[in-house]
Amino acid sequence: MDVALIGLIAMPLIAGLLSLAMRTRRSMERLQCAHAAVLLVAMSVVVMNVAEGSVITIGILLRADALSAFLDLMLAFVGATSLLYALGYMGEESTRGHVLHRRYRRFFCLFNLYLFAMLLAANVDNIALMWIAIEGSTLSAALLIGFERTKAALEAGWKYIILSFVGIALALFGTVLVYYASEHVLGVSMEALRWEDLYRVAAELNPTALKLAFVFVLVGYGTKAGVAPMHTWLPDAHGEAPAPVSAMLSGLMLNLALYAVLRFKSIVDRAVGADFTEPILLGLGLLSVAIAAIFLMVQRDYKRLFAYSSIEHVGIALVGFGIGGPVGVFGGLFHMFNHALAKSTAFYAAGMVMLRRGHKTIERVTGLVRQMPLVGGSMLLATLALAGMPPFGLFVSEVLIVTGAYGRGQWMAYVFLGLLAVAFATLLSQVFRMALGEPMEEGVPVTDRTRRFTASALVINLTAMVYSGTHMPGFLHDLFLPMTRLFGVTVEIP
Amino acid sequence: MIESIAIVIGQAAAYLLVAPFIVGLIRKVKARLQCRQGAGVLQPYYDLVKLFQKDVVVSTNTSWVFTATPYILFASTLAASLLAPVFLSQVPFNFAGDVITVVYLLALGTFFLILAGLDAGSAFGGMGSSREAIVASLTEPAMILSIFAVGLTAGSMNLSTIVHKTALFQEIVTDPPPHLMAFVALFIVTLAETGRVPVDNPATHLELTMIHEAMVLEYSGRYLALVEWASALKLLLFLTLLSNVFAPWGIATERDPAWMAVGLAVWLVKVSGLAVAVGVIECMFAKLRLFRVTDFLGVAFILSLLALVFFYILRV
Amino acid sequence: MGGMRPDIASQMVDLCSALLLLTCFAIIAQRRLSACVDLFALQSVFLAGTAALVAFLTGIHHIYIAALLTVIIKVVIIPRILKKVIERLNVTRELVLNVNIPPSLLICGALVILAFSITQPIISLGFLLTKDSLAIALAIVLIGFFTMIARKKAVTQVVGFLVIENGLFLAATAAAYGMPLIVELGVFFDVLVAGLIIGIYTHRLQDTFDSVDTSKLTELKE
Amino acid sequence: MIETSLLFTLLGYGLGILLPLLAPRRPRIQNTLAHGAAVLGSVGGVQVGAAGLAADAPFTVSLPSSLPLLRYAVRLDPLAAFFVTTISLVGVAASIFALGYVKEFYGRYSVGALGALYNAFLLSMTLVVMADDGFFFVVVWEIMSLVSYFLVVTEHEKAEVRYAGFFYLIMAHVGTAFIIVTYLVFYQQAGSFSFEAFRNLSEPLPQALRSVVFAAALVGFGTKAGIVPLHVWLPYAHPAAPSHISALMSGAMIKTAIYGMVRVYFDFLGGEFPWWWGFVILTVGAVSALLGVMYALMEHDLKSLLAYHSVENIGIILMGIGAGMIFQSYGLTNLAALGLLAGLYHTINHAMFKALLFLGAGSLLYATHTRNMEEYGGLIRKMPWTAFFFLVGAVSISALPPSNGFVSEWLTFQSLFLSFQIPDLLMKMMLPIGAAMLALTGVLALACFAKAFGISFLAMPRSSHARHAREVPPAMRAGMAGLAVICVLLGLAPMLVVPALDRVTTPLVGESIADKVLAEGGFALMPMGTGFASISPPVLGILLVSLVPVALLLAVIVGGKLRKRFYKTWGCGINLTPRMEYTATGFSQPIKQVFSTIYRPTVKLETELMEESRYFAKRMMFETHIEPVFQKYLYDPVVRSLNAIADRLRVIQAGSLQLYLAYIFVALLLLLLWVR
Repeated sequence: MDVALIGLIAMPLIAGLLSLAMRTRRSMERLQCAHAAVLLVAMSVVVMNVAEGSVITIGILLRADALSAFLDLMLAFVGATSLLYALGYMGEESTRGHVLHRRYRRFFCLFNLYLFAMLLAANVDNIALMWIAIEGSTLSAALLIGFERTKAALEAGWKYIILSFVGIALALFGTVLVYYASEHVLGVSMEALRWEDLYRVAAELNPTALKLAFVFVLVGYGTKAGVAPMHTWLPDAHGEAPAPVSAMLSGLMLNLALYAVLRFKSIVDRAVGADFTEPILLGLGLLSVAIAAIFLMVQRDYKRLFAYSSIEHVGIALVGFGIGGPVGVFGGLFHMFNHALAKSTAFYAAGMVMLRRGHKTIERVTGLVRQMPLVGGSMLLATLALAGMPPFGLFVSEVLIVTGAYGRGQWMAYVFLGLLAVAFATLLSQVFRMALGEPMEEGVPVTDRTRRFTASALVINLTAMVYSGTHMPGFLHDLFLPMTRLFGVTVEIP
Repeated sequence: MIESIAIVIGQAAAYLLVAPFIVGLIRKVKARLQCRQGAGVLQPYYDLVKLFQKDVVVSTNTSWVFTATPYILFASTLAASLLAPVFLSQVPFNFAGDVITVVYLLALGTFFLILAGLDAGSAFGGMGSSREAIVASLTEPAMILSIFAVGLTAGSMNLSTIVHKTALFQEIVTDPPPHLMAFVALFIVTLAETGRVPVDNPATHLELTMIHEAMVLEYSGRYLALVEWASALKLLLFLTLLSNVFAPWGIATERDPAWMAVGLAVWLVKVSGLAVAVGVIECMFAKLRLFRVTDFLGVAFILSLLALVFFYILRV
Repeated sequence: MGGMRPDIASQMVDLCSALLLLTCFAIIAQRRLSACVDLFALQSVFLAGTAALVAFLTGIHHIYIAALLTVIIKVVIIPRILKKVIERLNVTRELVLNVNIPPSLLICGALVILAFSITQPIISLGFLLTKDSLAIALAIVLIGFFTMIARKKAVTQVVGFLVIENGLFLAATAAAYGMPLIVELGVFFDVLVAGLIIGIYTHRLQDTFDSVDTSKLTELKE
Repeated sequence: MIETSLLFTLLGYGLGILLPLLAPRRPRIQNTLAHGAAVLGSVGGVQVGAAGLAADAPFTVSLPSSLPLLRYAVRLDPLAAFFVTTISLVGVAASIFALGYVKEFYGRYSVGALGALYNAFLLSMTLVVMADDGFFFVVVWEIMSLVSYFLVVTEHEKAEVRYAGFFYLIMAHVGTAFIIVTYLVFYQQAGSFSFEAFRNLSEPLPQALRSVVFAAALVGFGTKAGIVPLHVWLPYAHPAAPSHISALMSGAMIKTAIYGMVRVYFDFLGGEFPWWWGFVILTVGAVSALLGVMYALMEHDLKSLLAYHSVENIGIILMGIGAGMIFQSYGLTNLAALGLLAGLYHTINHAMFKALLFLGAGSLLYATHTRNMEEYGGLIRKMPWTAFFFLVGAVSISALPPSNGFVSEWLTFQSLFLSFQIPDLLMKMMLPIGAAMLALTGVLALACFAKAFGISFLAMPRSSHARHAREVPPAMRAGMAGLAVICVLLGLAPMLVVPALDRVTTPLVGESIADKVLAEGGFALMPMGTGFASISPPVLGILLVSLVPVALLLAVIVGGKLRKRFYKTWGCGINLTPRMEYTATGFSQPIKQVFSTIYRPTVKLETELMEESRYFAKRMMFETHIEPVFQKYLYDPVVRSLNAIADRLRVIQAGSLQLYLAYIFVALLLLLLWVR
């Protein structure tokens, strides 16, 4: 199983370097498909093992407990489908001559490195190395966002770089503060940076230092998670990045950043008690939902639309963690998972529309269901899932979180429900306009070769969405118990 | 059982035979008040017979609804009148329906009459139907409330129970004011429902004013006869309600032939008196504009409401 | 303890970090772009000095490596890159300010006070030798951050960002006696790559917008 | 028994969902599979309902889910059984109808998807009324809304259909939010979402929370039921859907809301509430009934007209239930039972005749391809069967004796009149006023359906559509016939219906009143046996049927043999053309005049005179509208203000990097200060 974990993390790196050597599109497709397959296999081995209750540790560097495995699950699954999708998307771009083969190769190299950085961050057993890995992912993401060298793309990339570098810097300061506190218990050593040992001695760490550290970490990684008011880069980046990248950003990057925040939360809670972190998370969460709801209303660009919906959902998850308690924490985690699936699906569909119509203006898009049944349909379904409709998991998690909120105080629940309703209405009104009706422009249909990949990616995601919404798979179920215990609560699942 | 059947038949006969006479009486009274000789009170009977024997002209546009309506109208009106006591306070069909049933049975007739008015496809019929619809809809609430106000005093909504108890003063707790108001309200309703002045003018065929006549404009021969008879029946039914519900005294409370005969006579006197009153009113008032009718019926509604309120106020 | 009295040693460390802080103020007060870069280089020198001093006083040797790397990367390479950028992109040398200089200085003063007051409760944790460094580090981070807000040019934002980095480095080395070496290396690597990528981007920006005045980058908005 | 028929039902619907999607892409096959399966499923549903009504103890099944707090729990008590029966009966008829009706959609829309969604819709409705767990309820409820949304937007190339669907989904979702609040209040107390726990809470809810429950449930379920002023979506959504779907939505779906209210007020809260709850319900009911029918009168779109009548009838149902609640709060349990019984009776009646009427409207649409009444006319000769069934529906909904509508409205009248037993003077006076409003509603409904039937079916065809109409295929006729028969039976055989309903109300109110309501060996209804009032629908039926021959007899005796002559209608000397016929607009004109304060009609008249003489008009353009009061003054302002706010706040995302940095900086500083 160590092999599996190492393979899981190393595979993207290898694939990334290899992909620079790929001469033809076909060879690249072979490579990436193999890559995706390996990812899935390794991931399932890791997840299964962890689900049985074991914690995989390799040396002092790697450690996969339930939370990491949970991240691995999302990273590998969405990563794999987005690889498939990227093969289609970028392939189309290159056949249309928008992207030279050189850059086509570079794209996949960066794409895989990005995945590698994120997988590493999720499994490394060291707060500082995690920071380094996340910084690495930021760097590769920065290049991916500006990949299409349009003015807008460059601007988005620049803003992303500056904002997220600043954020990440603050996160490092927080990390240093934790180290500063921990080395007084564990001495100047590697141990002072390891989750394992931090959990062990958390209770003895200096509360004030941890509080300050948490603030820096929250603001820092929160910037990457797109938590309001640090969200401002997010719509630009998601809007301008190539669709596969947007999918990765929304589906994985945000969750990874949340993961980092959660890790620190679990330590800080042990030291100073949950009632320090929860109000902060709650406040920021509600703020994010509110801001997202408002901006969904005035949105004219469908990729930005989904970007804002990501902000909303990160907010919802934060509200869940802010509420705390079994219901809240479970709701938050479950929400992260389902959001990863739904949002990546939505961006896949959006990308296909982009390829077909060549623009991102909502007003000019209609009749998707008629014109491209699969794409239109999956966009509709994904949006309904994002809006919080059964039979999709986001509905369940939202109801759970509302239930928790009501426990915390009636009015919070009412406000939360109100915001959700507004977001629901605004998001759906925009997407229905696009999905239904008669198509008003023909656009350029994609080649069958492209469709093979994109369609399979869409179908796989959709199935996963419906499945996890109606019935939670056993291994996930087994992951959740230890995960929630990490936050000092135990959720009882029938 | 036989007895009951006999009584039912007798009651039906009474209604059917007296109805034309009432119409004739009203016409006579009007004529006299207009200083005319006027036709004899029996004229309506001759008219009916003549109409029954005449050929029927049916419009080619019409459907079976048009031909069925006269019979349905006649049947429903007669059925309704079987629920209201004439000479015997306890009618056999008492259990079969209360005042609401009466109202809705009449509504059934109105419904089909409206359809018939539309069926021929002439503008007159449509006009009549639409006006009939509005008038009918404005009268119902007043009617139900007013009878309810009276029904409360007798603790029942079944006409013959009301009549019976009132006649015998059984557990009756009556005060003049609500009774009077309800009476006036119901009287106004009567004028409206039976298409008398000032709501409608049975004597006119001027398309601007007519309501009921416009609806039945396409009818002829026996169909017309049935319709006319039914409307006469309706008028009589309302007058009977007015007389027997509000002042049932003299009506037979047991099945004793002599007494029933007396009851019949008393009833005849009462309804004739009311008929005269109707005739007088028809001469005193001019027909109202259609949209003034609302106010007129509004008065009826308010009165019945007040009757209700007073009933309770005087209880406390 | 190379035979030196702790209080003196700590005073020396404090002196160095204080100089770091002063250079921050100098950068804020500076109108000329190239001078800003020079000042950053100077600050990095002080930083390296502080690190070396800590390494010498505590005898934790890998901090020397950190100091060395600092000199190489932050004193030599990055300033040179920036200078090149400034030269080639013939950026107008006058800075464009969001906030004028006197208020900026006042704000920065406030930030320093804030930094001290926030860190005050946990200073006690710190090693006697470097007890004030944490506060100073925080102050530098905040001031760097403020610089990025107050200045419009892309290059100055980079400088601001690098100042933040310096603050972090100070915190890591002085306050916490340096992180494990591998971490240090990783951090340095990242900083380097970050510098490169920023360089690439400034190029592309220049090519497409023919200016690096970031206030022009306001196309993407609601 | 129940298990088997329940399994049968689920199997039927399940197959109905899967088969059409898996079947080859031939619409005919898909249609047969989908709606055939639906017929099976709904027949099973009827069995389930009947068995549930007959059963002595509630039937429960519960499967654990893998998600926290969620239990797939199902419970079939008499109340649920009653609604299952209602839904399934409509289901059977609509499915048979669909077998013919869906031919319209061949080639134009995906019949497979339509059929699958149709089955899903039926299934979700059945599960909604059977759910025994708050969470599960909300899930199926929301699925019901979603599926029906997709069915509504079947013809989504039409802009108005898209608007209707969107409006509907939003309203439905908002309603669901309120339902969630309702259940959350209970959850807080009970610590679980199971209805069992809701029913017997450890300690009863404090009054404040009970009021929250009341309000939330009223708004939440009221949105789905379409009570004024939450009804605005209904006249858009119901007509927009394919007609057999409209029949299901108006006939069955909005009844689930009634179910929800009864469940919450009588079952969960144990029927303990202050008098004003009942009064609010009663008032809401009366207002909905009156406004519903009034707006219906102004419609020329047959399906919108029927939709508004759903609002009206929901109002009537709520009047019965509201009266029941008032009695309940004064401890007059037997009267409470009567009111509830009246409401439920009207529920099933409305389900039947409204479904029948919508199917009739569907047939007209199928035959003429238009929904505009002004283009019908004379159809009684083209499509006699449809006409007859529609007439049955019209008579029933106008509550004319001896139809089922009459019986249930009569019971409602009684429960309102018997208010004189209430100790409180205000209520004594208010309920009869409610009765007056009910009377007004009834007659306006009569006028409306006289218009609907008369304009659509009688006189001359008003357009080529109507001229070329043909009778609809047998399957569609069969669907309508079934419902027509049920309507008549429900009217003539209350002695069968009342005891069944009594089984429903007894556990809710705690008193059985069947024997008190039925008299004369079941042939008469005499509420509370006090002889206050009584009717005997069967006798009335016999009376009417037997008096028609009497009339014939008289005619023959007096006039001898009937001699008919046919001639065209006299048109004042010129040939009568359809353009001279009275239109639907004209028919309802007086009513519009009389109630103009409510309609606020706007009239626009343009006359272009001839240049020769100003006494001759070249052309005249007349147009009149009635003001959509609720949208104009209630909904639009909300939307507008939200948009305005959003527009203001766009400056947040102004695009300036320094600004964005400043956000982070400020957030950081604030948090740092907060920590300190």
